[in-house]
Amino acid sequence: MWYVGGEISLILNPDSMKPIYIQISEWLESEILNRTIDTNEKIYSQYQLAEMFNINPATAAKGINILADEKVLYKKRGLGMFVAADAKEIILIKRKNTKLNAMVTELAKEAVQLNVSEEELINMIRGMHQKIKGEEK
Amino acid sequence: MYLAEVSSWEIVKKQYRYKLRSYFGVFSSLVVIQILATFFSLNGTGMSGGSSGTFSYNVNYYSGDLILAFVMIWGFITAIIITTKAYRYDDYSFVTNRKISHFSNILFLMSASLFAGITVFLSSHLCRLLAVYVKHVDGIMMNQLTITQILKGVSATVLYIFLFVSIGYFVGMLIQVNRLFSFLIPVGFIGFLIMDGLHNDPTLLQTIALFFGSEALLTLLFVKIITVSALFYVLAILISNRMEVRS
Amino acid sequence: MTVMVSVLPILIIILLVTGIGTYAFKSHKKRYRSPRRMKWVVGGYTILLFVATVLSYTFFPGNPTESISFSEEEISKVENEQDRMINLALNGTLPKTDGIFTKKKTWTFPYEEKDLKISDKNEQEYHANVFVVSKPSDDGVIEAAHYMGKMIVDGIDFTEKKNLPKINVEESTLRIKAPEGIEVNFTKFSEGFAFDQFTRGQSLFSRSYFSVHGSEFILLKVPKSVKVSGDFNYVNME
Amino acid sequence: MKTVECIELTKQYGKTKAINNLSFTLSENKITGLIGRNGAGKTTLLKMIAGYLRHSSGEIQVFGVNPFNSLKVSANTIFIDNGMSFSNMLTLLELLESAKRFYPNWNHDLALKLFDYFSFSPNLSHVNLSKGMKSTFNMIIGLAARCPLTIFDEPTSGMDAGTRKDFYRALLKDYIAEPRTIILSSHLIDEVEDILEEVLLIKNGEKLLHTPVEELKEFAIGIRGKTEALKEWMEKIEPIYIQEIGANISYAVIKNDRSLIELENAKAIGLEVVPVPTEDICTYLTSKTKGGIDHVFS
Repeated sequence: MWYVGGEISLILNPDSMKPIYIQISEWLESEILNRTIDTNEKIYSQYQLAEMFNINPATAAKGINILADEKVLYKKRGLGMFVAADAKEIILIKRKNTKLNAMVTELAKEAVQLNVSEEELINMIRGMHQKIKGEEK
Repeated sequence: MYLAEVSSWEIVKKQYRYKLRSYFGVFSSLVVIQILATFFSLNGTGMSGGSSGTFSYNVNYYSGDLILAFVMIWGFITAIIITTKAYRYDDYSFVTNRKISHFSNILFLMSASLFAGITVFLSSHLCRLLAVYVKHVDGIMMNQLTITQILKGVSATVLYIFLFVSIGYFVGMLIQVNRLFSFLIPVGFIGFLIMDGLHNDPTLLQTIALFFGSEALLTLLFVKIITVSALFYVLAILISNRMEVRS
Repeated sequence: MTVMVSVLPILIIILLVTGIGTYAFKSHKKRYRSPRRMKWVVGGYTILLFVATVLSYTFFPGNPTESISFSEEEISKVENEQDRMINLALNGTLPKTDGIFTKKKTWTFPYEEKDLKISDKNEQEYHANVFVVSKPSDDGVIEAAHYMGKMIVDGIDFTEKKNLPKINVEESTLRIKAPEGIEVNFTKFSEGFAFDQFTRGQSLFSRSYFSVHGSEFILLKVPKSVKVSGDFNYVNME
Repeated sequence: MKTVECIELTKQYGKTKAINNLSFTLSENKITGLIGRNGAGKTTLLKMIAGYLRHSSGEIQVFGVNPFNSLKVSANTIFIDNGMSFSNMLTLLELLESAKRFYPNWNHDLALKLFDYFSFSPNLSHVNLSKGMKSTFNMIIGLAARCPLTIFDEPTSGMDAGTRKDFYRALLKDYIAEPRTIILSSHLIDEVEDILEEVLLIKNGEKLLHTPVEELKEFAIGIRGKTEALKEWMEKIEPIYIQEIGANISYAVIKNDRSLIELENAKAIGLEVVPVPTEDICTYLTSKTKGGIDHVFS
């Protein structure tokens, strides 16, 4: 039996303009990238997600379906969704293509507005990149 | 999710059981009314006296009549009150529809009449006891009724109360359909009493009372009262069937 | 106006009950009253009523009466027969009294005088006819008898409650003294109209019981040669 | 399967139409939010669905039958609002037991646990409860009844913030445990948005929108910029909402159906394209005028 009030406090951002199902799929992607859920392991069901994030199960299902469409997840009949072998690669490529692209666009725009030169910008990126890599080690 | 299949009769029974508990206030008001009526009856409900030469006599009557009269009016008012919004809304918090609401009300009112009728008989005995041991009346005479006569009398009492209840239920529904009736009915009734008394002899009211009151056969009285009550209930159901809930 | 007067008590009761009823209900809806306490009140009251009824049937000091078994027809029959008999006697013939008048008391007085005066009983509030029969012989004895008819009021037979007159003879006067005044108080219990309805002859509107007030007379038998004066009627016995 | 179907449904009181020509379908086992301002006709609509009110014209079907006076609908529907009336002759616990007899799917265990969790004392009467406690108690009945059609009309009125949160979480959890058709009415969407699957937006008794809740988020976009530029760009576009927000700067909300080129053009003339929070979309869609309250003061 469940009890009331056991909600996991969320990484979902209620103020974000991103639809919740996108946020869910992104969260799942992070879980896969972090290896919280490994390759060929079963991913959360729509109901688990619904309870975890306090959202409608249909919304959670949409988030899962995005990943299924992108072949990050595959379906085992009657068992649910599992993480594909090349899930991480797919996610990384996608993120590079879309997320990073969008971020670079914003970055470049901001740089132009702030009168930051191309060289300066690249230096900033390089510096930050090395710093984060160093921290990870 | 599968849909629940319910039979009307099952729900009527459930509503009836629920009403026995939730309308319990009806019974406590009955107690108040009866105690009051018993108190009023303690001075006797009638008197007669006279003399013949050197002989004079006084007879003081004690009967359950006043208590029954009070309780009949109680039944009338109770039925009206049950038709008011506050009570109708109680039904609709759970499973019901208009017909079930009516039928469970009628069952409840029957039970209330039964309880009231029996207690009228019993309280007339309480009144007796009080008159003898508290008021110390003398020269006591009484009818010795057989068990059959008592059962017949209690049945008739219950029937009379039920008759008034059914009138009240009808009147209550009329008022619920249109507020104007709460003014029209009392005015009409008093007007009728006056006109009836002025022009007719015997009066129509008396004729109606005799229609029931002079019936010496319990079965016929039963048929008369149940027929008339059923008529009032059918009318009440008909006029309220299109009525909305909680509008 | 009489209509209004008769309707008034009904209206007062209606108002009273309405007032109390709606008060009890309103408070039921608005104010909080412990349901448990109300159940105790109703339950306790019901038990009290049962106990009272049982006591009323077991320890009640009353006399069961058959009073309500007099029907209108019976009462008027009794009254008519009494009247008929008195009228016959007033016209000079006294029929047999069996079942209609009962001889309650007799007196005998030795009497040798020639005249008898019956004292004027009209001074008293006593209305009993005096009938005189001349005996066929002079036996020197006055026989007096008091006859009483049934008195039924409100379905109660009072015949036995009535006192008897006193009769005596002094010198040549026969005195009839009215009985001592008596006042009888009764308390009559009944279950009510819903019960009376099924017992013989009592319906909702015949509740004012028909009554017969009970005639009385005094019969004097005097010796043949005695001359009687006063307020009386000579009769022949049948 | 359709649980509720309305076709050109109208409810008239005298000359005013509380519900006007409303057509929509609620399919089985979805949580639908009925959103509208006060007086939009939410309660009237819900009472018609619950079978309390008779419709004036059009058609309404619940579980395939006209709900008015229908026992089938009553037995399978629970309607929770703050007008629910219970006798004071029964204690709260007795009320739960009574409800148990009426609803075949009733989950008494759940009812008692919620009863404890919200610390109701079993011997109280309904009349003793504060407004918020009444709402909470009614909510317990609504959840435990587990009716195939569960209707909550402004269920959280009077509840404090914590209880509201608990309620929506309880609703969601019980819905996951036992999926059923739930209609939740509210004048605030942000409170319920996450747990809804669909939104039915009504205004003056008419349907504005009936979409999955995700699409509502993308329903509209905001355009901000110099008033003149905005006016020029908006020449052929009907705004949902428009407001001057400062000297010579305006903000407009429009339907999100512009082509990418049009939006690029807008950016080119110095207009900003911004997303609009769902709550605001609802507010703008349901407001009486296109200018909002500011219109009154201008």
